[in-house]
Amino acid sequence: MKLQFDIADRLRTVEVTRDGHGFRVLVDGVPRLIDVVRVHGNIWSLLVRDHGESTARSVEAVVASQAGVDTVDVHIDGVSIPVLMRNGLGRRSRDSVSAKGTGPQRILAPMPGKVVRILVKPGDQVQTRQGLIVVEAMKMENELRAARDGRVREVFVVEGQSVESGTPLVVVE
Amino acid sequence: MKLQFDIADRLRTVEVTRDGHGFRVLVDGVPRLIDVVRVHGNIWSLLVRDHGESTARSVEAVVASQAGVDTVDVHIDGVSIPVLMRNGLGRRSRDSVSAKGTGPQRILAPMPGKVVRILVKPGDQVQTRQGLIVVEAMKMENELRAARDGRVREVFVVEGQSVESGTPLVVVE
Amino acid sequence: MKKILIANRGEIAVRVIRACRDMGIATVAVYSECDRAALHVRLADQACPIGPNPPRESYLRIDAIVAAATQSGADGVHPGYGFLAENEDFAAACRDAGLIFIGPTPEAIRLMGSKTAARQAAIRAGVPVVPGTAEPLADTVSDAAVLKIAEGIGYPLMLKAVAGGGGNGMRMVANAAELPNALRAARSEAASAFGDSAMYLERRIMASRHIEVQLLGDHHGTVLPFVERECSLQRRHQKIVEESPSLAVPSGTRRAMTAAAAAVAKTVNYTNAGTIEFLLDTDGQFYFLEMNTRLQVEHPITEMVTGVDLVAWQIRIARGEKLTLDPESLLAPRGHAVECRIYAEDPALGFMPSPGRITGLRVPHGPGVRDDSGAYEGGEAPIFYDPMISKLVTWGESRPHALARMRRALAEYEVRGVQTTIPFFQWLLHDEDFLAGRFDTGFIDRKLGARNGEPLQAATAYQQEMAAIAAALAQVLRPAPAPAASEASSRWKGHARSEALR
Amino acid sequence: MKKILIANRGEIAVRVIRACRDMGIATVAVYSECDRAALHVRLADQACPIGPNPPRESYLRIDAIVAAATQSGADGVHPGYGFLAENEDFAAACRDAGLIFIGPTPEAIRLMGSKTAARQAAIRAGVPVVPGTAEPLADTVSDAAVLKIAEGIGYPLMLKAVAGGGGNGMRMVANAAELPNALRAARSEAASAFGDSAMYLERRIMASRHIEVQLLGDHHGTVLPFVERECSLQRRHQKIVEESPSLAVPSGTRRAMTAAAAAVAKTVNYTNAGTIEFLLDTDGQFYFLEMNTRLQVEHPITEMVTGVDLVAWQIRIARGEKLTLDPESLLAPRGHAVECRIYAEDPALGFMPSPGRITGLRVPHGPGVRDDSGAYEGGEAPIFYDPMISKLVTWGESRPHALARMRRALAEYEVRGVQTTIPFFQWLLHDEDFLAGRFDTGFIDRKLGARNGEPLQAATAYQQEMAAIAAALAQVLRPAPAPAASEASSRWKGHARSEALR
Repeated sequence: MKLQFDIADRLRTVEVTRDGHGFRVLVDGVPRLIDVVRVHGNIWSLLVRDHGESTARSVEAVVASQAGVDTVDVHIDGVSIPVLMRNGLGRRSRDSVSAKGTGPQRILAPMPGKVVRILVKPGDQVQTRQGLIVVEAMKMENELRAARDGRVREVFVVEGQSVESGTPLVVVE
Repeated sequence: MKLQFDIADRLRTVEVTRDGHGFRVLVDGVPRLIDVVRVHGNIWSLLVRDHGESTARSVEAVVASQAGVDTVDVHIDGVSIPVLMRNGLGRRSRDSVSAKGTGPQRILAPMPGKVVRILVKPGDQVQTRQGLIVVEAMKMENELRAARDGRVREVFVVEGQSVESGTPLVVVE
Repeated sequence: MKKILIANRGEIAVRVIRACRDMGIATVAVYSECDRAALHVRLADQACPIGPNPPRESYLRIDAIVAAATQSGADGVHPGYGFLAENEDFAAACRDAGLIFIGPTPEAIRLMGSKTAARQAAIRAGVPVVPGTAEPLADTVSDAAVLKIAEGIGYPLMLKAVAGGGGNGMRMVANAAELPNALRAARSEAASAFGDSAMYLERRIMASRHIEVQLLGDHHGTVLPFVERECSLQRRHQKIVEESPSLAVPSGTRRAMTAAAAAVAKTVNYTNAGTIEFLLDTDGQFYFLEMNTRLQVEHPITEMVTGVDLVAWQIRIARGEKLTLDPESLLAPRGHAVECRIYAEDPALGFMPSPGRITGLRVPHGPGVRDDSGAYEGGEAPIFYDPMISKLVTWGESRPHALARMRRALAEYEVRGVQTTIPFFQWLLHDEDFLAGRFDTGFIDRKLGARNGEPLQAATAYQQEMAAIAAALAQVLRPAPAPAASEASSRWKGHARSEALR
Repeated sequence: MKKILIANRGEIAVRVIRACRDMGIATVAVYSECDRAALHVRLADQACPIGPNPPRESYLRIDAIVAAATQSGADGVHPGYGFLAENEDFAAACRDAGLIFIGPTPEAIRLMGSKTAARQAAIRAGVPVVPGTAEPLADTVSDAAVLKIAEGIGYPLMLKAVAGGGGNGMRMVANAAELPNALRAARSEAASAFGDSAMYLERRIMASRHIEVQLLGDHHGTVLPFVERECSLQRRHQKIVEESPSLAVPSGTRRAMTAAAAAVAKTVNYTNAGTIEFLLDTDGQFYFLEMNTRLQVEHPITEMVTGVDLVAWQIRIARGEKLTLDPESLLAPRGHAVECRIYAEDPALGFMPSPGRITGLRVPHGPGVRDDSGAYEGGEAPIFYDPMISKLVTWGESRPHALARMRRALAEYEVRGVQTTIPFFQWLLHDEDFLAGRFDTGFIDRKLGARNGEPLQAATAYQQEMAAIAAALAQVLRPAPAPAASEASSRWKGHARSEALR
């Protein structure tokens, strides 16, 4: 079986074939022998042997998927690694991290909370790291800032409004 | 809704009616108000108010059921309480604890293991607490004994045989 | 005392319940709507609802909590930290209702809770203080007036809520231009957190350390100080790593500082647990900063190096017992302890709160590890309260040993469903300056600033390849049509299949 | 040492991995088939399969384990306890393969591993011993010959495996009639557990306590004893509760006993960790019983009262470091520690092993609690090995404090899917004689015998009613057609429904 993933903006091709007690896996052509067992829930234990190695490395991976989302979060050694499945039909997660890049910046609420102050209005010129809006959650005020210079195109919320995680707040172009 | 259970060989009738934010529950006619919420999996949190009480007692209960078994094990304060549902269609669990009573004693393997020695043969007269069979599991030899005086009717296993939990070993009548 | 109501939630409510259990005392939990299934509610003997989720409608409601205590037949009330712990009206309401408030008197709370009055007490005790405003600045004082006072003190300065604590309602102000915005934000935070927006100003001592001294005072005139805690590691004025003892406190300074702390407390006839915070400058001079008239979040590190159960002693003191601890042993730490406050915050998004459901949890164990937490699998990190998931504490024979165990424990810790600050601590615990003890209160913000948003924790190439392999094998072995639907059943299938393949 | 292979499984393998992590040393786990997903395999850096489930085909296979160590590039081997820990051939095989065996020399293992040779060493060191056989009795010695020797020693007597430990291959024999059966059973157990069925006989000292002294010896001639452990609480000669210090050991006896232990060890140039077991009679006289040439199961209680990491020191000694611990502090316990060995056994069925899958697990936390365990949710308590689930250890300022914390921790512990000995400990921790420290090695068996099979833990009427209510509400709120099928989905449904009803 051949699968394709995007990890850290790089395409990875994984080929899986059964091999005796485990699997032979090629990642971008590099072969490894994997003994895999499901520990419990979405926790997997991999014993990984590189070509020529006699002793396997022990890797525990949590593969957390969400219905309708093509990105699975794989936790390894406490590091969370988003893996996007190519050809998936669901939506990508982590849309809120759209701060980088060159298109318009959509500022989304990163957590549920209350809008306590709006610092800009449509048409304002803003500079990199300028505060746009303040959202209060968990007793703390969190100021959301512009990632780049630009002009405020739209403000979707009003002060005092409660917002869910992912609610669009401001667009800067 | 009206339900009947056997707990510690006593019939319990439980009537459940919704009541505002929680339930009104009668156990053998004694009324209580219960606020219930499922914590996770089969862990439930009950807040229990007896008639006239202003403050609820907090009771955490684990209700562990098995497919096809009419007995659920309820854990409360670390005590495991088998609750048999009347009118259920499945089998009762804990058959192995059939030592008490007056019928024939069916000695079942209480755990998976290996039969290392059979100490009786069909027809033998045995006395209370006399050893019948020795099963080895977890590095320990465990001697299963007769609960009452009787005569060995049948021996189902041979020495060296591996047995699963619940395998009938000996019947004493 | 036979029954104690805990006027708090989360890990500290659990901590107090455990101390009560150790002492054979019954417990009553209180809870807001979203805390109905919380661990503190389930571990307590009894539980009372006290209102909706916003703190002001539940955990800050003095009337509801006192009523719950009275109705449940409690004879004592433990306030934990935060919420009403430093509210004199609450302490007085308990007293008026015939309940023992497990903490200082309302009078001591009022006196030491006012930063300006506390400064006066320190001055009376002969303890040096940081230059600052003598009187609180109410909400009504204009920006212009505050700016004028600030000029007299000099920049940079600290803006602090009179009723404050825990970094809320606190701002560093570098120059006059920043003052108005900072003042507004701090007042708003203080009003929301403490119901009191009064402020005061204080000169900022640069490159200083934040060192604090735990105290216990009984009702028989004894006040005992404990070996200091090092609390300089703060992010935006919020402590995130604490340790005891401090590398920056030689034994002479320890003697002087703990004696000064006890002297301040004695000046006001202080009883029960309290903590005196000091700034320590690079010359080894210390300044009284403020007193916290309650149990501190970071109290476990003191417990680890002295063996004293501070919560148990709070209760013993409240019921009139004499302090029978050996004063010398409290100043002679055994080994070293460190605490990391693990929050539901995403270090990759500027420590933005990351509330949500905890779908998986593996807590570290083994020698020298203590985890104080109210989190559980299936539970929520709610948006209404402090986003703390756990206080992870390790003890070691030496500081390097304690830090090594912290690294080990963090590697075993797994929280799924929400982002946490664990990656931040893993990064910090490899920082050479931190390991060498070279830091001050600005350390974390400077270090994070210097990273310029670069992720704290980038997956290595090997980890990325392993992630690809794990994702692929999980798909091969578990072609679940609806991933959220049938965890239990597919688990066994997956297990059986992988077994069959072996 | 850069990489250590742990020749063991379960909690002790996890314990050793944690010590290695604290020291920055890489780890290699070994595993039998059923342990493929075990915690020790997942926590280690590398892992090697060593064979099928029966110990003789995996954890007792010297060749397979030495090969695994060599192939993985390990330079040290830690044997844990049990399995090959006291096997001189294994220690020698490691040495021959150029691996550092983290334990005593093969010579010391042979000498002290033979109960009869160990007795001679004790006699040479001037330490009193219990009367018994001078030479081991091989499998070939007839029942009649053994009966004759037994008559010379007198009944009641103890039958013990020469290679034994941990209660395996040990039997109390009250009279001559019981001897043949007991001999057969003990030989069979010993053969299966240690591969050696040789026995010896010893007079049984009545109403005695089992007290042991932990030792560390370095390669520079230093042997240091630690404050004693009280190990009298045994069921069928298997320790189940240990504490340190012992109530029965006054400071004079502690001096004499620890000095005697060190003297025995020095006689044989003992290195690394070891333990000398003594019987203490009601007159305060102690007798050398045997030496365990390995880390003990109950080592954590010594760690809790002295602050010393014994496993870390085993490794440091093995790599040639000098013992730099303060001898006096090792004999001056700080507070009190107690350990309960939680087994997958059903106390209601005469402590019958209760293997199976652990479907739910809640581990206690909080001040003074340490849980050393290899168990996890979804894991198995396998039938092939020791059925231990956890070593639960608590520490307190005093014995009552430590015991109170143990009660609290046991109440928080929840193991679902298998029966455990937790109810037994809950019963024991309310026994007046135990609480007063009035016990000897026969205490548990007598107490249990006196109960005559009455259940240790009967649900109260209130608990039964609550069980009825919980069962009813679970049915009302979760009408799951196939209970095992859809835990995840029905969870949310159940939650949503109960929320809607509130």
